[in-house]
Amino acid sequence: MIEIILNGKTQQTSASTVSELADSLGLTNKRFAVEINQQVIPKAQHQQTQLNNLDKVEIVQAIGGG
Amino acid sequence: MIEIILNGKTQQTSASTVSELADSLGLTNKRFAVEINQQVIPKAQHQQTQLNNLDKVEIVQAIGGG
Amino acid sequence: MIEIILNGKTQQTSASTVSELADSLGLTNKRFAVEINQQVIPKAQHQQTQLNNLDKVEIVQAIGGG
Amino acid sequence: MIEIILNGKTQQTSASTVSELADSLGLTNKRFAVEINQQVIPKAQHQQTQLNNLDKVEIVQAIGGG
Amino acid sequence: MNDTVKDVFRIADKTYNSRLLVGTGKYKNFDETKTAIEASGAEIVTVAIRRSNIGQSANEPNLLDYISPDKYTILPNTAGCYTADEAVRTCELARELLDGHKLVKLEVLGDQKTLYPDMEATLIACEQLVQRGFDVMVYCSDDPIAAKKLEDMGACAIMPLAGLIGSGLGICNPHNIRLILEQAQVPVLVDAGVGTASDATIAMELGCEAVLMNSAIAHAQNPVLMASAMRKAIEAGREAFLAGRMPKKAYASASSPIDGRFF
Amino acid sequence: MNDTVKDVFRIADKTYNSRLLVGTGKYKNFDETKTAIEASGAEIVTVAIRRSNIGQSANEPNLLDYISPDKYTILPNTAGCYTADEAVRTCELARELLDGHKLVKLEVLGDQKTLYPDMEATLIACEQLVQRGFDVMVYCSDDPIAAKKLEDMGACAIMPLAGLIGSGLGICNPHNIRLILEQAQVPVLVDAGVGTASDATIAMELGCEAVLMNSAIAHAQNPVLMASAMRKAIEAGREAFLAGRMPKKAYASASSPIDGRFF
Amino acid sequence: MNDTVKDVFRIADKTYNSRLLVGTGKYKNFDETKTAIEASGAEIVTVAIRRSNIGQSANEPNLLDYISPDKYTILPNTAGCYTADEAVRTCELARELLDGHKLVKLEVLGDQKTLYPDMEATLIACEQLVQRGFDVMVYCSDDPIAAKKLEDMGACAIMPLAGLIGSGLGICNPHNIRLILEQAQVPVLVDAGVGTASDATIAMELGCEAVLMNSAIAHAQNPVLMASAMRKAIEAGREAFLAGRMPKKAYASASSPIDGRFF
Amino acid sequence: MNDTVKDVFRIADKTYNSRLLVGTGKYKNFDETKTAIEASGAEIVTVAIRRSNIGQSANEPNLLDYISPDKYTILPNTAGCYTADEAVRTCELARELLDGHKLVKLEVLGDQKTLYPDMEATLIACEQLVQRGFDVMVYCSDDPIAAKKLEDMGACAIMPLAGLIGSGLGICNPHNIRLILEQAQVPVLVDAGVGTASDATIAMELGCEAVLMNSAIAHAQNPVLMASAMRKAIEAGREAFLAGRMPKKAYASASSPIDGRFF
Repeated sequence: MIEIILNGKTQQTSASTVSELADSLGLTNKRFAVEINQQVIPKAQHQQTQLNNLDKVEIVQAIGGG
Repeated sequence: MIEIILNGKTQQTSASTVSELADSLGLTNKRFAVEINQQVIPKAQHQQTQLNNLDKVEIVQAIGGG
Repeated sequence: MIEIILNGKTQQTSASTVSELADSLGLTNKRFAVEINQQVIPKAQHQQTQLNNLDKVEIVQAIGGG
Repeated sequence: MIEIILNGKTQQTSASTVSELADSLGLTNKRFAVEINQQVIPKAQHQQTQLNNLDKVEIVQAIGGG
Repeated sequence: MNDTVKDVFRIADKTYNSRLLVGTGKYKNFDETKTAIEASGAEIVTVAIRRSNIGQSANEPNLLDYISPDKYTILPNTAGCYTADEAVRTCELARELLDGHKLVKLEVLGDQKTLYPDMEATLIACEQLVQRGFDVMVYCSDDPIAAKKLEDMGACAIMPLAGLIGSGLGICNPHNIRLILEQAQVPVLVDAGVGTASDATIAMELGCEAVLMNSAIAHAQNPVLMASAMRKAIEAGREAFLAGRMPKKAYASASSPIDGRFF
Repeated sequence: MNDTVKDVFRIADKTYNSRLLVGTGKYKNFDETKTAIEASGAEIVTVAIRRSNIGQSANEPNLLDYISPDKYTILPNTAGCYTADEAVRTCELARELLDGHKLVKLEVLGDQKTLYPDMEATLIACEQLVQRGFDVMVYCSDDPIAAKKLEDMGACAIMPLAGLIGSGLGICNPHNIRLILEQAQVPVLVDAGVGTASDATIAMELGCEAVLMNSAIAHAQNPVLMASAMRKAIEAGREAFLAGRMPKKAYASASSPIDGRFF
Repeated sequence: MNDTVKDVFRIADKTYNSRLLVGTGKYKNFDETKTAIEASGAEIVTVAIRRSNIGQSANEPNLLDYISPDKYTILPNTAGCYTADEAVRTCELARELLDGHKLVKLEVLGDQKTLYPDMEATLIACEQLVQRGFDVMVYCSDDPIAAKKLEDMGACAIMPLAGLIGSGLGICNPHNIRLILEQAQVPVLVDAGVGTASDATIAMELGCEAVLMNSAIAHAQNPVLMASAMRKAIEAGREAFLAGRMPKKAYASASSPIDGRFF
Repeated sequence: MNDTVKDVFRIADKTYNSRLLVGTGKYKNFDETKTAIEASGAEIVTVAIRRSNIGQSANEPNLLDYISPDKYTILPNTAGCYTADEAVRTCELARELLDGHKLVKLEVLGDQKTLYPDMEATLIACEQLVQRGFDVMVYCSDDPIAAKKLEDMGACAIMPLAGLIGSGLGICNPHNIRLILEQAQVPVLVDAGVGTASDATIAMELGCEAVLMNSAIAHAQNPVLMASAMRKAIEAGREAFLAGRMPKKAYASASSPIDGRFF
């Protein structure tokens, strides 16, 4: 278990990669984008990208806006 | 005593001329104009103009307006 | 031959009725309306309506306008 | 004699100071300001400020403008 | 639009899908007239009544061969009339010309420089025409009191000018048009003054039932394309009126939510 | 219209038939969003980028399920960003989200009350985004000098505000829009401030290539009908621009000839 | 200004220095009326004619004790009249009240909601009043044809509304005011609709001889200060009209020379 | 007016009675310049800085002989500067020329056709000038965000353009001027674009502290009379602003009471 700041909220996770985190959040096959510590993580690297303690993770999507 | 319609209101008066009517209303030396039955009565004729029963008398003055 | 004022111009004509006048002007079967001395003459009466000397005849049609 | 660029035009002058230059131009007691090589030269220093060969001298005044 | 399927325009007991009425003047030729009017989608087309060109060429083409009364509602107008009598005579001739068709556009003009309506004479002519059985659409000033009088005497449409005929100035006084609209029980059309598509849209957004125009189309550099523009502009304005615009605000209002920002 | 068959709108090397770009904010729900956007005929649709609602309901519907990137060109915007850095980060995430799609709408705001662009920051962000390979459409003030700088640094579209975002005030300063149009070599779109159909028509008549709006549709009482109105309004304005309007005149010009009067 | 020393305003053969005419309605009390009118510099002051308040308090103050006919030209108006007859009767009473003074302001109203003039009745009343020897200043619509008729029948001043009485909307249709001005041989004044100082200035810049107002002063938060503002606004507008404004330009024109730059 | 006795205009710790600032360009000669400026009542007069006409005629008259720094506050401007550096150099020379006088009008222009400010460069120059101890009045766009930045860096007056310099178009975007006014803690003046008296009155009614103009006076047909008009227009607008205008209404409101009618 590590502690990450996910979308602004501190929380524990057993996921060790971005893919595992996404899966644990029910985002499998959804359209989203991930940033860790202000660096975009391309989809192709989600599997191999390790999560580290205290990482700031942002998971975003498109919403209505003008 | 006769009955006249003065400024739209029926009333009794003992005045027999326009001048007497004006005096009775406290209008002596005031600036006003008189119409009887839709005919203007010039000031010069106030003294000699007789009031008749059921005359429609209008006494008007200048007021604020735009 | 009589003299009529046709659309503002004095001229001679051998036509004795409105129909004959229209025919002589090549207006047969065209869409037009006729007024004599400021009275409209309905189509149905063209044949029987006599022309008189000095009649003011107006023959009008629809043109472009707004 | 040195050569200076005065208000954009190259010219010879025998003046060795700003004051002498101003005098030679008939500007004595006039209201003007002087810049040499993009540095403003305060009035108080006009007498002691030496002119050097190829100095870019600007002499300016107020004119009509909005 | 499903929403507008039933949004028909009714004048003198007849219904129309188009809310654009057009004139037939100022075109290069009848072909251009016809093509532009087709592009405009107009169903009511106004024409002037003038002396036939007698003797010159009896076989010259006639406007109504191009704009057929079978296809269009022809709206004869009294353009050029400066007295009530002239206007009434013109309408009588028009009715005869069009086989008893009784819909007319009344205009009684005040002077040649402005072509502004002579409302005093217009009121007289309107009253006579109604008595004679005409359905009278009245070109008038934007005077709400005169508009009410026209309606009260039986005009079937009130048609205030947006601006001077042929000026292209657009709606010079929307306040007055609005006053007329608020009180009217018969259709209010803007007639005259439209110069470009947005002018027509604005007239419809104010709540006018329709717009009548001529120069804006005929005097555009490309009349046929402008006719198409006007057709859409009228529809756009009508739909915007029916849709109900957003309120105006002095300050901003974000289109995107503030919540969920990650930065 | 034959005349307009080839009148396509080109942005960043792609062509579009519609010149109406729409936002996706402020609708009641995604169904209304979808229906209104279909009625608008828009091909380019702007969206905001925000944190996913994690944990709440993983199965809640997603905007892009309703407005599919397969059907529409999705234009992610940087709404809500108040610094150049935030805007650049947002664009990077958007590009990732949309599988490398590089068209973005840049907006860097100055304050919350006006949502007026911070042009100093906008210039900085635009330069960075161009360098990073984005096609940048820029929401900007109507300052013609800043517009030129944006174009010079490689913006693919200049999008001055007509009025404050969500204000519905229409084109507050047509003079400046005209100055920007005269000099621009890239498309100029009016973005923000449109309140009703005629506002959009006017923007197009000025010569804008297209218009981007959100509140005017979403906050109308009937958004779907207003979407249709806007579609027509944009087309009307474009056609009127291409057709070339009649000149304005101070006096009248008769639509009917004077010759041939019989009265 | 030397230039304006002789720029007097002439109405019915009397000359005035002030081109601001004011009403006396809507003030808190007669003291405020008097102070505001003094601050306005007006020389012509309009009053309404109404029934005396008989019996209530014979000693209550009278408007003309505050606004003396010895100091001001009193202009009785027919406010509140909805028929020509009422207006004529009111003028006759006013003439008697003011010892034969024959200058009157005619207004015949169309309805209570708009107070827009009934021009048909106004024309009738004007004709009668001229025949009875009155000098008639006529409140009228901005219809240039009606304005010409009023002048032709002998009105001594044409006074089109800028906007509805008491609306403060300013000059709603400057085009029409201009048409009236171009043709008029008698003074044209804007009457009604002015809301603030710039409205009055604009009226004068258009070429009006003077402006009549009431609410704009009386309903300002500080009527006395607004009266002073209006005095200056009228003078500013008149001087600007006489001075001849610069032409408008689409592009810039430097106020400072380009020559002589050292940078 | 008693009410306005204390209504002084304060800029950079000095107070003025006049709220009209004038330029000195475009006049026929120095005599006209002097007479017009006297008629305007201006106390602050702006001048450009240019190379002396060396050698031509050392005795030719100098502007400051006509507009004496002893009588007027001379406001040197940076007209003609297209970079921040040029503007700063010009201000330094101006300060030297005027014996340490540190009040300047900063303008950094974007291009010759529009003379629109380059706001990016203006912000840079303003910051430098404030650091060098100048009191900086800044000619700027009507961008409220940039205006706030200028104020935050220490500008002593914000001077948005009403319209392009020398255009005479009046206040092209009153909404933006209002946004700037609402937030500003330093005086806001309209600078550039005024064409006639009412434009100046409107600027003051919006709440501007003062107005700066040149062409509107110098290019009037009679500059001296227009200068007088502007003086009064500014005072009228200021007083109207302080007096508080009546609210606008969509319908009429009678100035004369309904009670007491005898007809």
